[in-house]
Amino acid sequence: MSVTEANDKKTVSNGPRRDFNIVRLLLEGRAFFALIVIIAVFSFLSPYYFSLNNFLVMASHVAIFGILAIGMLLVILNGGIDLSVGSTLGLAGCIAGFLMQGVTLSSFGVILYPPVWAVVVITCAMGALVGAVNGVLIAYLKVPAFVASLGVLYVARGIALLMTNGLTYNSLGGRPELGNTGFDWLGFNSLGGIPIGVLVLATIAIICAIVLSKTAFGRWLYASGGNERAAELSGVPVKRVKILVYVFSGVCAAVAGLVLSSQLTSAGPTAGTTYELTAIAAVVIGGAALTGGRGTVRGTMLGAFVIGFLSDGLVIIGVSAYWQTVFTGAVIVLAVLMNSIQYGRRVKSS
Amino acid sequence: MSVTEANDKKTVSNGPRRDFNIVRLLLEGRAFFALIVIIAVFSFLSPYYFSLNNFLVMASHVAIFGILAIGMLLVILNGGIDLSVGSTLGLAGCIAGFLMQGVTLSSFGVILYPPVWAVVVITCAMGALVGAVNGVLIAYLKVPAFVASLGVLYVARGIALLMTNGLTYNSLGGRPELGNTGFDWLGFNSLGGIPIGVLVLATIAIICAIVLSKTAFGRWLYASGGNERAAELSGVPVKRVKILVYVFSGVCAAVAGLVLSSQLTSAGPTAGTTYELTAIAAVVIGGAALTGGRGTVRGTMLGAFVIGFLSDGLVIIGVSAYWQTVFTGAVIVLAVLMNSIQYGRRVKSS
Amino acid sequence: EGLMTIIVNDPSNPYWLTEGNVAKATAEKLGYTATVGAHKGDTNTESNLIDTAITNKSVAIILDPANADGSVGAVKKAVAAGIPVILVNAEINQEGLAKAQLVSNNAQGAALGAQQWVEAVGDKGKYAELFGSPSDNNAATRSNGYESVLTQYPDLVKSAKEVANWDRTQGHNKMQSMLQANPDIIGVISGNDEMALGAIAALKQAGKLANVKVGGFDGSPDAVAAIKAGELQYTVLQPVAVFSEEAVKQADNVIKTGSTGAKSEKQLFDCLLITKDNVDKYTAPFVLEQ
Amino acid sequence: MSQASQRQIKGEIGEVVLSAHNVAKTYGSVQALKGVNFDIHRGQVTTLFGENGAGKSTLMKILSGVVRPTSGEIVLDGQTVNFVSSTHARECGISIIHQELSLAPNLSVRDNIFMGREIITGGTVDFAEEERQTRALLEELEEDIDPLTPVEDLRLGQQQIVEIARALSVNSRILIMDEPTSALSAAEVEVLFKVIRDLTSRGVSIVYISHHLEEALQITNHAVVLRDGTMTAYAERKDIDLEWIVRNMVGENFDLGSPPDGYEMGKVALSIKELTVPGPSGAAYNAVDRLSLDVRAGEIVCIYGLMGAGRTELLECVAGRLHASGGHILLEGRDVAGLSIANRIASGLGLVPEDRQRDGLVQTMTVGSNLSLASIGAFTKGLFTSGGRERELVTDSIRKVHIKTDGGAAPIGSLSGGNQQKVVIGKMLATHPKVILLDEPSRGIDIGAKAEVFKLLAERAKQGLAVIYSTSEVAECLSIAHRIIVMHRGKISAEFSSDVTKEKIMAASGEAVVAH
Ligand SMILES: Nc1ncnc2c1ncn2[C@@H]1O[C@H](COP(=O)(O)OP(=O)(O)OP(=O)(O)O)[C@@H](O)[C@H]1O
Ligand SMILES: Nc1ncnc2c1ncn2[C@@H]1O[C@H](COP(=O)(O)OP(=O)(O)OP(=O)(O)O)[C@@H](O)[C@H]1O
Ligand SMILES: [Mg+2]
Ligand SMILES: [Mg+2]
Repeated sequence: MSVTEANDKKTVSNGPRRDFNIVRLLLEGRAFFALIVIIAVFSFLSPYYFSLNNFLVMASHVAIFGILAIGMLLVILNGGIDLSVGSTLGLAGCIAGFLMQGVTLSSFGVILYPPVWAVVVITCAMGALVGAVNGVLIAYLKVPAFVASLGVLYVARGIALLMTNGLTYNSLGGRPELGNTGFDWLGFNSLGGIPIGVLVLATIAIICAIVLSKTAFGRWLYASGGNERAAELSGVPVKRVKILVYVFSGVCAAVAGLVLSSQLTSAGPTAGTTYELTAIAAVVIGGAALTGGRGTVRGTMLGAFVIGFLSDGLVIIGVSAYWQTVFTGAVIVLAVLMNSIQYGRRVKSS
Repeated sequence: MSVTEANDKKTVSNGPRRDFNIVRLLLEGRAFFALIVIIAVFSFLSPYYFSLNNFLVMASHVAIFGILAIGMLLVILNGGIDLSVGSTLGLAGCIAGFLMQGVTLSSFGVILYPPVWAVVVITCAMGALVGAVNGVLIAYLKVPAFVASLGVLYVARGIALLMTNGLTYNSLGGRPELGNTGFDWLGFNSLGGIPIGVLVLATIAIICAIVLSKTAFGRWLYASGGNERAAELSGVPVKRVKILVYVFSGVCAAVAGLVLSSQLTSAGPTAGTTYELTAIAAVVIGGAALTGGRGTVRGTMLGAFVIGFLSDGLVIIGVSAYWQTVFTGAVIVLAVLMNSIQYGRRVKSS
Repeated sequence: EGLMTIIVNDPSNPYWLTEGNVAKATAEKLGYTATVGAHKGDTNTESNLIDTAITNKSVAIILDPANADGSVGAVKKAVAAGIPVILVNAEINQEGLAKAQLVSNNAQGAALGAQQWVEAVGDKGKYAELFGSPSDNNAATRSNGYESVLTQYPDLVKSAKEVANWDRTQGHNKMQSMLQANPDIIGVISGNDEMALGAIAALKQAGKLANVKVGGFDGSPDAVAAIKAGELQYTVLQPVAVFSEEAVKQADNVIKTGSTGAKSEKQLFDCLLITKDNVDKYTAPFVLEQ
Repeated sequence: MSQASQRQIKGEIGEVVLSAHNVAKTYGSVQALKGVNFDIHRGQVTTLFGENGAGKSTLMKILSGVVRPTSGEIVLDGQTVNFVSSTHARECGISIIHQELSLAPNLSVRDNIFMGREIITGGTVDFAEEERQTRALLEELEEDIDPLTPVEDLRLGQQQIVEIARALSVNSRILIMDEPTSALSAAEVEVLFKVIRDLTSRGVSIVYISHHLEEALQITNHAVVLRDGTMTAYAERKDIDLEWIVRNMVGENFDLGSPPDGYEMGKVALSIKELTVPGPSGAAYNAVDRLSLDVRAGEIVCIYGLMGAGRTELLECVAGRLHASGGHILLEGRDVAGLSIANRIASGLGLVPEDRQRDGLVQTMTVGSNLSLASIGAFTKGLFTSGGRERELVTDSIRKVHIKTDGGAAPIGSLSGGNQQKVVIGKMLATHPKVILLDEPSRGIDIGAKAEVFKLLAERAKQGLAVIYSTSEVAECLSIAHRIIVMHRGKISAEFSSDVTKEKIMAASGEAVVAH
């Protein structure tokens, strides 16, 4: 190769970086930008919006969707989709409620009151189980993710309804004499002024961000979402990654279910209906591609906050529920429109 | 090249046809098989199930989902997905209701009562418009179909709610003195004993089957669903095909909305919630691949009948609503499991 | 005077729409500003709405709780923030939190309806029941109310019962399927008007409306129109306009005097029957002139 | 252990490190391999020749643990081994460069090279170390790529280099290369060969597969020919030449034809004037830079150039897929600006794209539907298509283009690569074009199929078709073309008639002349 050519090549690979202009910056950080706009507009419209307290409250609302969205992000990075998270959330709440009420072992004639930590563990295990069902269907039985998780959506919801007979479990507070108090700690307490739900979200987000960027598993995930066959040929255990991702999504849904039912100190079988759509919307607004391999935890968090801060803001300024529906749809499309402009460029260049 | 080789190749490509055994037959016609099983089981469990009258009633329930599913089939053949059909159905009902109540032209001080045919035409045009919005977002602005139609889902639902202020339009019967009677004809009457809704479904299905198999458009659709880039280079107007497909899906949703509100002689803004999932399930049970390019009208019809006959059967034998949910999920997964076994084979051999 | 937050279930149902509208109008008449939110039966949404009400520094919350058990936490939160809560239309399973719980007497209404139903249908034959959303206490309360009256007639046989989730389309489809198994029923008793209207559409299609009598519950404008048309036998009017106005007034009392002025926390408002005979007195949605 | 291999170990041709004994593989009813014996010698290059579908890749996949044989055994250092996965084989010192690029486009070069075998320190991936090693590898391959560039931003040739770098990074004893150079420039190939010689001198064994026969002959020590899943010939380098390979591969000797003559060329069919096509978004150069070219009816023009010369952009712009930023394209004197791809096809201008899997074929459809896809109008009456007329058109195409298939109803996936390529060409010819553009029509197809494709084009040119094809192989320039255009950085750098020499062409392309 001649010297000129080598120089030329350098210019080429530097090329994309050179037009690092304002437009590009806005596009890259469009979720962030959207969030700023939302905060500015609502602070202007309502005197109550811009306060630490309100931000904490809104953040604790975001927590539920945010936890679901992180699980969903991993699934979407893998090139899949998990429609069953809403149902799993509902089912998790019911399982926790069921356990907190005491398990009657009829053959022994005793009622067992598992301590709260055991309830949490069992509930998460159940979430993992639901996720594993999804994972096995998708990874081994080759059912498309959309359909497998759609089926599981119905089945999990049905089981929750059957379990509770449609009723809501109440008084999850536990009783001191049974040694199972503390369930509402998750939802009601706060550490240093920050609600526990938000802390749970932050913990999960940080762990995931580290796993995605620093560990082999993270690279496997991006690789198998980007080109599954190539990943498999390079020795990435793609099936195991896939199952783990759905298991993780199930566990996230279970945790979200625990936080939610602890916030409400009750658990109903219909909780979480259509939350999967909100979670997907958060992930996509956060810049992830539904085709897999692209997306970050940071983006997803921003996406979740955009949706949460928007809908709470609309309620605070007193916009009717109908307009809220319209706005939500419009924001999803707009955010992703920007998104596709960004990727549109990339696709062309490849 | 040598004679042996030509012979060899022949044996090779004849291969797949040779193992045309019973298993394969069942898999090919698995939706049909599922339908037979369902009919047999319920006929055994209930003396009322196996009667012409019940089949007609069930068919008229299937009609709504079936019409949606045909529109969805075309979208899925094109490699897309349309989550907005349920909302469009609801919006269509509201538009029809609004028109049937008379349009007040305040500047002229008159109330216009459009005749029923005009109501039908305007409603379908509205459905086409919603579809066109989807189509433009997806084909020209490159928003992924899942997200674009998710956004439109919210917006259409919001508009329906805003339009009606949440209320249900009633008494769509029209009044003879205004010359706008006949709306309930669609839902109530029958020709030769067959409900009009079922006839509408049959008509749409037959037209679509012909279009798919006998026209250039059908060929274009399969080609652009199978490989959009190749289709484009072969002179297929892929963008136009895409937009048409979403427009058609919107029109199907509008027709389903008309049939439904005519059956109920009322139209509410929340009608059709989550129907998109049922429609997708029908298409997928019917053997279509969510990746595009594979699927038939016949299969989709069978899929719709499987779902409809199953859920009505469960009602007739008195299974609880919760078990119905569980069964629906299980049947979706099972049917698609068989499906993926079939394609699994095909993919391997190609 | 401050902001009053009104939270109803789902304004796409005229019943809750009226509830919200009446409360809002009353609050504005008393000099408050008011916003109406909707939780659509989801306890999480409800809890979020309560949080925003606290953020907005509402002076009072008028709440139609989403769930008898599930809404307790949300109410607790508002009370902890020092905002008086008045519950309307549905109860929660804990007393001493809300300043007042104003509900229609569903049991009384159901009994009233069932008696009228027997009058229309007769005391012999098979019938079907449409049941509301099982997560809602009212579904069971009404069903039990019907049961307690109808079991007094041993020749009335309930041959089918289906959950139709308060929804008209589901009422229609479930009715059609039930008719297949039970073509000879003589009556349908429904947990609310929407399901009843769906059933009527199905019966009309099957050409059986003349032989099958249908009864509803709620007193919605659609149901009233159906009574006028002779398709629905009766409906039980829930005095939603009355108690939501009363709720705002009591909230106003609490703000100004510290107490609601009513004797007890739970206040039952009797339901009224609307039949062909008094249907003309129905002057506005959910208002029956007496 | 057979006596035969015992003998080979002692022989002077080098110790056998890995061998396949009677390996057979069936896919459903397809017999890809029918009992093949194959030896790999320490520190030497073994080249595998064979037409498309002969089973070369299948054999390599078996040796590298990607697929498992139906029967037969694999012997590594005298021990029978059963590879359970490609990772297992890699641990045994065998790595492979796959024929189809297997990179994750969303990941950086570094991540692609180390994916699946991360360097872990303290529980997390040691990115700095990985980057250092990547840099060293790329330096060795004389390729100036930043290890953090996403692979999707690289051109095809660079992606292939990454693929090679990944295989090298494993430091394996046996390296299998399945067509590693299909997208490389001659200079890059030279670098690769240098690396290969270096590796073999260190005792690494190489298996090399290529359809560029002359190129392969430069480095090989042994040649093995596969045909229809059986080994038909084996010889050492000193005993073979090009003619030997071709004879053993396809049974007879092929040449790529000569420019058709004995007829008058017609008027100018396609005229390109000052055409400019912008580079990929953000690029500071034009992919095609004020290029002008006239092609007459019946003329065959070959466009030669290195990767990245802008041939694909030129042809795609003429076909209507890319937008020009300046200049005119005239088809028989009529400006085609503003015409869609469909309109251009209808007026007689069609493109056979470079990548047949991605741009040429609809995998979900049959051979027949693929063939008739571009000419639906020809068998549509009123609203409806006519099945009979379509069948006529399909059988006609299959016959004229010599596609080996048992009929139009066969799934497209059942055809071999060469026959798939003929389907794409047949599809365009069925539209009765006046001008046909073919972008590297010979990529990835064997020499027999290549010759057939060129023969077909020559025949059609005699009937008045204007043909423009691009190629990266000089030998193909010197076959049927009346005129050879050399492109370099978006411009025509030279133009030759058919009596030019290889060296002149390569010099004009800016490529160092490869010593033979
Ligand atoms: N996964 C598979 N399923 C079914 N058949 C296959 C599969 N892989 C390869 N084949 C068949 O096996 C035969 C040998 O294929 P292989 O890829 O080994 O050929 P090749 O010699 O590498 O050809 P090329 O030169 O085109 O790369 C072909 O007939 C091919 O169709
Ligand atoms: N003038 C140039 N300077 C630097 N890089 C260039 C130039 N032209 C093209 N490239 C690079 O080469 C890539 C490939 O270009 P293109 O596809 O036009 O090549 P081509 O001649 O068709 O080669 P092939 O078809 O063999 O891949 C471009 O995307 C770009 O990254
Ligand atoms: Mg190969
Ligand atoms: Mg090219």
